[in-house]
This record gives sequence, C-alpha cells and structure tokens, in this order.
Amino acid sequence: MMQIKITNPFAKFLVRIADSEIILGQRLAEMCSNAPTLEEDIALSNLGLDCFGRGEELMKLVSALENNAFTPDDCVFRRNEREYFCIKLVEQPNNDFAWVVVRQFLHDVYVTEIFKQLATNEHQELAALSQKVLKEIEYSKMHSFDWLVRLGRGTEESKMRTQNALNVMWKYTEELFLFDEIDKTYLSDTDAIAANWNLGVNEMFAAADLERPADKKRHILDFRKGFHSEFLGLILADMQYLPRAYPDAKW
Amino acid sequence: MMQIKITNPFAKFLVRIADSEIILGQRLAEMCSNAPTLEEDIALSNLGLDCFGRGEELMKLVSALENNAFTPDDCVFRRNEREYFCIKLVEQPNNDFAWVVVRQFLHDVYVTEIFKQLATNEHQELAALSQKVLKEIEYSKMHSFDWLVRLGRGTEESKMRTQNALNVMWKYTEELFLFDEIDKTYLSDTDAIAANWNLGVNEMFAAADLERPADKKRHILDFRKGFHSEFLGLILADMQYLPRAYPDAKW
Amino acid sequence: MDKHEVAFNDLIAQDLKIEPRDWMPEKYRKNLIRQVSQHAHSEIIGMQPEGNWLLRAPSLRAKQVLLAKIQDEAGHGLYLYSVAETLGISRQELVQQLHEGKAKYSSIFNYPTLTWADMGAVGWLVDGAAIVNQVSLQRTSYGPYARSMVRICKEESFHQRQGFEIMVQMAKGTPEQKEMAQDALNRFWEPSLMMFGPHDADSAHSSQSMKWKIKRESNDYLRQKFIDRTVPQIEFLGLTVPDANCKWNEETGHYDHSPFNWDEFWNVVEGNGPCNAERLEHHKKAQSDNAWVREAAYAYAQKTDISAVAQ
Amino acid sequence: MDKHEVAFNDLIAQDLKIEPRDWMPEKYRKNLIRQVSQHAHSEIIGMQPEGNWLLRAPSLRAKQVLLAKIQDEAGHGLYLYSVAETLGISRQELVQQLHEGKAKYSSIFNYPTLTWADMGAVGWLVDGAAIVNQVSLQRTSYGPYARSMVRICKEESFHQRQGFEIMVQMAKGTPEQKEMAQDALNRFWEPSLMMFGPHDADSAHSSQSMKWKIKRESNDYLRQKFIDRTVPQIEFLGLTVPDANCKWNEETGHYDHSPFNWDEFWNVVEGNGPCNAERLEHHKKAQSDNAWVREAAYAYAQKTDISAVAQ
Repeated sequence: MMQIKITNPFAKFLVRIADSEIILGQRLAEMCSNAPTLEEDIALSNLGLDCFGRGEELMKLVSALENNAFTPDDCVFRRNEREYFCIKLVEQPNNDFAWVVVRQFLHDVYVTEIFKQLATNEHQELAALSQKVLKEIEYSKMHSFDWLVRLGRGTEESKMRTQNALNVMWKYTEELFLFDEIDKTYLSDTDAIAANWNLGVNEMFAAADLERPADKKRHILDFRKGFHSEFLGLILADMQYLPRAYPDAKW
Repeated sequence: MMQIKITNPFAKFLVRIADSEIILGQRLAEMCSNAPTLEEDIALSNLGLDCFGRGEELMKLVSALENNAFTPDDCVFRRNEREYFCIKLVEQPNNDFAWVVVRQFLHDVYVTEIFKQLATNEHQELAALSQKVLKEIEYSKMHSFDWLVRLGRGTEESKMRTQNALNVMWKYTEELFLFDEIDKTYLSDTDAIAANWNLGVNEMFAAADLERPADKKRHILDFRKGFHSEFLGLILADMQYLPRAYPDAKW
Repeated sequence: MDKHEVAFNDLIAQDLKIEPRDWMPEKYRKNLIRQVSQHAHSEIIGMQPEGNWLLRAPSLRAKQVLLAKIQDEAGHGLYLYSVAETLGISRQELVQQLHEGKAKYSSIFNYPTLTWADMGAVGWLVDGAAIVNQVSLQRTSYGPYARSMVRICKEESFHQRQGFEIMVQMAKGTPEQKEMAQDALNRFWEPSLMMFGPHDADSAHSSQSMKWKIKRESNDYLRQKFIDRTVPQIEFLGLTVPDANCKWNEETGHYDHSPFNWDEFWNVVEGNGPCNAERLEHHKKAQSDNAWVREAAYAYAQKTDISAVAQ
Repeated sequence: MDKHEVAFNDLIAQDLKIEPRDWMPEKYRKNLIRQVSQHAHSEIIGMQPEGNWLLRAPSLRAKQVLLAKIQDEAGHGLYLYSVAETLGISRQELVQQLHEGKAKYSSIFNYPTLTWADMGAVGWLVDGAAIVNQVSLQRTSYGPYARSMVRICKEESFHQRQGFEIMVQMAKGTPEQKEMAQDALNRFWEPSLMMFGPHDADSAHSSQSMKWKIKRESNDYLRQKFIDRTVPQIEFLGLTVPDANCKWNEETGHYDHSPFNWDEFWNVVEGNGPCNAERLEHHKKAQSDNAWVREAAYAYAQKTDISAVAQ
C-alpha cells in the first residue's frame, strides 16, 4: 500500500484546490448524457474538462513540491476520504439541474478570487496557470450566472427548485472563508476573497430574483482537515475502483 | 493481484447461485432506511440477511471444492465483473418499490425450484442447506406475492408502476432457463424448473391482476458466461472498494 | 391536589410503575412523549450514518453484522413508537413532529461517518453511551418504557461488543487501519460524551424528570460512569484518548476531562451540524417517494373490506 | 419526368452535390432523413456505453480523453441533427421518432460495456468501422451531409487512435489487462463487423441509395476493407482474432471470415438486445427529468421578449 502524505505547506495549500477541481469534474462528468439539452451537455462536458485539466496541472505542482514521491495519478486515485482536501460544496450531488448550476456558480465566484491572487504569485508556473484558469472560470461563471437568471426568473417551479438548491448548498459556503495559516501564507489578501465573493453572489441574487439564505454560525467540520460530507466516500469508490483493484496495472 | 478462477464444475454451478444471492442482498441492503414503512424496512433487511447468509454458505462450499485456494470473502470481494456469474435479474436497480418486489418475486419463484432439486442432492451439506433455504424463500415469496397483489389491485398508479417494473424485468427471466451442461449435471430436472416457474408466476398474475409480458426471442448474453448488465460493475465498485483499496488488511 | 394526583405521587414514591391505564399529570405525559419520541427518532435517524457503509462493508460477516444491527435499530424505533402510542400520540404525528423540526433526535447522528472505522466507533462509543443511559432507564417510572429498555439494552450491548470488535480489528491491523481507528476515536470521543446532555446545572428538563423518576441518574453522573469505563478500553486498544487532560484522578476516583465544546453541541442540536439537513431530507424523501405504496396498501385494504361486507 | 427531376438526375450523374435549396425527389429526402437521423441518434445513444465508464476511468488522462470523446459525439449528434433539419424535419421530431422506436440507431450501442478494455474496443473497432463507412460518405450526394462527414471523420479517426492506444496499453499490460483486452475484442468483433449492415444481397435500402449516390460503397465491400485493415492490428496487439476461419486468402487477396450470426443482429435491431430498453429509457429520462429546465428557459425568453417590446 502506497501511503501518500502531503507535508510541504505549499503543496498542502495547492492540493485543496486541486482536489476541489477534480471532485467537481467528477460531478460534472456524471451529467454526461443527462443534461437538459444537447448544447448544455456539451457545455457541461467543457466545464468538466476544464476542472480535470487544471486539477491535473495543480497536482503536478503538488507532486513536484513533494519531490515526486508520487505521481498526480497516485495522488488522485490512491488517497482515501480523510486524505482528500476538497471543499464540501463540490461533493454535493446533481439532485437536479438547479443543483448543478448553483454549485457551479458558488464555486466559480470563489475560485475566481483565489486564482486572481495566485495569478501574481511568485511561483511562475502557478501564476501562468492561474492566468489561464481565470479565463476558463470567467466563461463558466457567465454560463452558470445566465442559467441562474433564467431559472430564477423562469417558472414558479424553476424558481422554487433553484432557491431550494441554494438553501441547501449555502451551508457549505461558510467554510470557504475560514482561512487558516496555510491559506494566509499563499493568498495575498484573504479578507478580499470573502468581500468579493459576497459582492459576486449578491449581484446574482439581484439579477436572478433569488433570496440570499441566512448566514448562520455552523459546525460543519473544516475541509482543510480532511472532513467531508458522506458523498465523498462514494465518489471515491467509483473513481478509484480500477487503480485500487489492479494496483500493478498502468493505464 | 490474487487471481480467482473457478474450475471445478460443481463449484461453477454453485457460484452462480451464490453470486446471485449476494448481489440481490446488496440491492436489498440499498433499501435500508428507504422502505415505505418501518415494518417493511425490517422485512427487507430480513430478506437481505437471508441472501447474504445463504450466499456465504454456498461460497464456503465453492471454496472447499476449489481446495480452499481462496476464502469466501476473496471470492466475493476480489473477482471482477466478468468473473461474476449472477443472474442479471438481481442486478436490476431499486427504481421504485415495485421494482424491489417484482425482482424479489421473480427471483423467489426461480430459486425455490432450484433449491427444491438441490434439497435431495447427494452432497449432504448442500442438501441440508437447501432445505433450510427453502423455508426462508417460502417466507420471502409470500411476502413479495402479498405486495404484488396489493400493488396490482391497489391504485391506478401502483398498478401502472408494477406492470412497468414487470415489463422491464421480464427481459431478464429468459436466460434463467437456458440451462447448460453444468446446470443439467447438478439439477435433476431442468424442464420442471421452467414449468413450475411458469405456474408460479401465472398464479401471481391472476391474483394481482397484472398482465404477463410477452415472451420473445432475445439476445441478452448468458450470465453463465459472465455477461452482465452495466449495473453489476457499479455494484462491485462500492462493494469491493475497501478490500481492493487495502489489500493487506483483515476485516 | 386531587385523588388522582395523590395516587400517582404515591406510585412514584413507592418506586412502582405508571401504566398506560393510570391517571398521570399532563406534564408527565408530555415530558415522557418528548423523551420517548426523541429516543425513537434517534434509533430511526441513527440507521443512516451506519447505512452509509452498508454497501461498502468489507467482508460478508461485517456486512451481515451491520445490516442486522441497523435492522435492530429499526426494531427499537418501532418498539419505542409503540411505547409513545400508549401515551396517546400516533406514529404519524410523531414523524410529522420530526419532519417539522419540533422533535429532536440524538445530535450525534448529525456527524458523518467518514471511514469504515466509524462503524466501530459508533457501535463502541455511541451505543456504549446510549447503554449507560438506557440501563438507568430500566428503572424509569413509566412501565412500558422501562420494559422496552430491558429488551433494547440486551441488543444494544451486543451492538457495542460488535463495535468494539471492529475497533480491535482496526487498531491491531495494518498501520492504515490503526490510523483510521484513532481518527474515528478522535472524531467521536467528545460528541459521544456530550450525548449525555448538558451539565446537570444547565439541564432544562432534568430536575422535574428526576422528581417523576422518568430520569433516574443525572447527566454528569452517567457521563462520568461512561468515561471511567471507556478509558481503559482505549488503552487496551493501544489508542490515545483524544484529550490531554484525561487522566486518572486519585482523589475523585474518576478520570478527569477537559471542558466540552458546548457551543458546538448546541449549534448541532439547533440544526447547524454537519449532516442535520441531509438526515432529515433522507427521511422525508423515503416517506414521500413511497407515498404511492402506502396509498396502494390502503386502497387495497379498503377494497377487500368492502368485498368482505358484500359477501 | 419533369424538369426538376431531370435537373436532379443530372446533378447526381455529374457527381455534383444536392443542396438544401435544390429540388429533390420525396423518396430521396426521406431516405436521407432516415440515414442522417440514424447516424445522429447513433452518436447520441453512443454516449451512454462510454459514459458508463467515465466515473471509473483509471487515470486523469484517460478520464479527460474519454470525456472529450463523448463530448465530440454530442457535437457530431448536434451537427447531424442540423443536417437533418436542412431536409425539413426538426430536432424535436427526430427525437420523438427515436423515443417511439420509429427511428433506429446503430445496433452496436445496445451491447453493454463490461470492463475498461471496452473503452479501447469501442474506440478502435466501433469508431473504426464507423470511419470506414463515413469516409465513403464524404462523397455522398447530399452536400451538407458530405461536408459533415469530412469534419466528423477527422475527429473519429482521432478517437480510433485513442481507442487503439487503450488496447495497446491493456494488451501489453498485466496478465489481467491482457485478458480484459482479449475479452473485449471477443465481444465486439462480430457485432462491429455486422455494423456495416446486411450482406449486399439482403440490404433493403442499398440499391436505391447507391443509385442516388447517398451510399457510395456496398456493405460487404466496406466490411471487407475494415477486416483487412484490422486483422494486422490484432496481430500487432498480440491478441487472437475471435474467428478460427479468419485467415489470409491468397486467391481473393482478403481475409476470410465465418458466416455472421444475423439472427442475433436482427434480434438486437428489433429491440431485443442486451441494452436496448435501458438506452432508450436513459434518453427519455434525461429529457423528462429536465423538462422543467427547458420550460423555464422558454418562459424566461418569452418574458424578456415582452419586456423588450414594452420598452
């Protein structure tokens, strides 16, 4: 059994983002052949491909920072639930299409702010990657924003479903901003992230005629310590099955 | 990687039944905390426990016939899709409660006939086990029969859902009776199985006021050669995750 | 004080049982309904965190043990709902209260089960804490509840042993297994101690419940009993108590412990824990997805009744 | 013969393209709609057997390649629906015909994908067979269809290479991987050869289609071309052709093959194959589960149109 422990603080910081993108990619991949229209199927695949792409690039940096003790694939396919550090938001299921776009938008606004700050990071490769990612996310954000407006202002049913998805997933936005020392080391201004995120989502609430759910003090166990919703374990069971079942195989 | 190949013909025969019971158990376990009533939740758990129980006993016989080259757990948790030999019927999902009871009933009537013939098998242990199993199955069959009558004669909706589940799953009944040389070696009268099964299901159709779907010539690839529906692979991914992920661990 | 109340107080004073046919103060009835229904709902909602690992149980034995355990919990829930029914409330009403957030269940079930070791920790710690409480409730003043506790305790202690067995297997297993075992202990230790409820001084219902002998021992007493029993088991497992202040105190004859995070406790009780929304939603969905089945069963029963009359 | 028909026949005779604005015989139009829609539906339904392994793709690269491939198929479907639309039928009508079982799709997609090696076999054999057919259709007489084939062929041959790469990886991998590769080949070999359709003598639409140059090569010719190209690839992989009669024939200059199981072929075409019901049901469910989204988008478009007018 290969044991993958990430110890370098910069790698710890990056793997949080990498894991989040890969798990979101996995959720988007689930939508393949299940979208409302063929055009949307193609659009969601695009978003998924972008997630996997940047997830992989980030994982290469993580792997390099850990002296290539493991490959990016090892990192994705051989860590267990407690060794994953994705945000819980991206683990949430595709209960209906409203969940898909709400999850995407809340994520997009958040990572926009993260990558904006990383775009000027002194680590050249990371900075370059972040600049590229910002363009992808901008597209994704517009896409999910547009859908939220259409759903929020479409029919009674679409409004109700979208508000419901928001109410449920809102719970997983709090932890995004509970930055720890590691975050604060690599992000230039963590306060700005929360402030800008709030601007971004409030703009959407107004445009889509949706209600901002109440912010509450919660106890949901921090993703930075590898705490997850119960969904993650099930995602990993599928995702990791083959490499786990055939440990000697190359794919 | 442990390779589990079953070569003894008697073991090949038994593993078909064992696999079917275990996969059905897995489907019933999925219903845990999802049944229409608490009483039914308990009843379905009972059926599931019976499936796992007899699956394990049969797997012990398989293991013994293969000179204990592998344990019953190895056999369940370390064979892949193509090495499983369950009937496709039991792989079908719990789309709604009608699927659960239709699948159960079609299965129960079938294995009743199988175990009736095995109850007089010269293999003493198998005969004794079969006699015990027949009592369990009798209970299960009554239970699913009762539900089918209630659903078939309940509301418009329940009738429609039940007939639909029947129409879909009927397709997986044909292969049950395409007995091969191995089956014919260990079953005393394979013709009687099909005949009695037809009597049993026809009785149910009459009692539940449901329509018997048309029998057609089909090409669905025989489970006896390890051909499955796409559902099996996904069932195995969950079921086998832990033993695959931690090959050195004992549980 | 009317004669009914005198008779009731007399029964309580003599440590005799109150039975469904007996007169009882309205507040006693309400208090009991609250407690029994909370207990029943806990059994039912408690099926979910364990159900989460049912399909992934790593051996045939583990799978059967877990499924049988969850089935027992359903059975306990059923039994306890029927105890509540003797107090004049229907199962349907009880479930409605649960769905409306008016009735609570044990807050521990709002924590997620994240690895297989959690199946050990839940059985060993959560069922263990429950038993300590339930043993004391075998002497509760309401007869049907007291008798249900006798039966339930037997099964629960079986569950606890099975949970401990999983912990032994993990703690004595591979390094990864041991790590999972320690991690599960870390996560469930404090929440399971808080299961006994607030400290005696802060416990809203405690004093009246003790007077009526609904409750027989105080929260802190039971909690300490559980700690004193469990710490040696942790040592036996070769694991570390996840509380640096948890040491044997010669003076008190008990293990000390750090102050608990009651903010967290109340936050989770009030619905803001890791899985509160998911647990309730799961239960509601199972009910609503299957509404058509219950309607069909009802319709069939009506039809067959009518034809019975017609014959 | 009226002047339109003369002009049409003339274009066909000169190997020029028929364009949407051109007059065409009603049967030509219908025949084309049937063929193009069958092709479009095949792309769409073909997403499912591959989608089945998307969540289980065993490496980041494999996952991205597979997702991109399925996305391309959706794109091809979209493109082909729009080709059909130039013939005067809407996408909605086409999908309805699919759901009603009036329109077909390539029967190969009714086979299940049972192991990861199937992702190799599908890309290599199924896309490979499709390409052989599609290359010949680059010269089909209907302009939009011919042009779509040029673009689609480029992407398909990319897919085929990627499928072959998976086969190489598996065939040259561990013994289990090689076993999976051989098994996938065994299962997909004959069905992919039957993809070219019945023998020329038994092909219902062939002769008229050839006359109209919708179809440019016969089924048997294309099938033989595919076999001749693929057998050496099987040898390269170190795998065994799952047909003992498949040997090089010096006289014909082609590989021989055993007779095919046409009973199986027709049985699957008629809806009685391993996954026919599941494929169609999946497509219907995606449509019906998302009906509210399409309604919302429509309602929103209506509202914003009205407000545009009001301004």
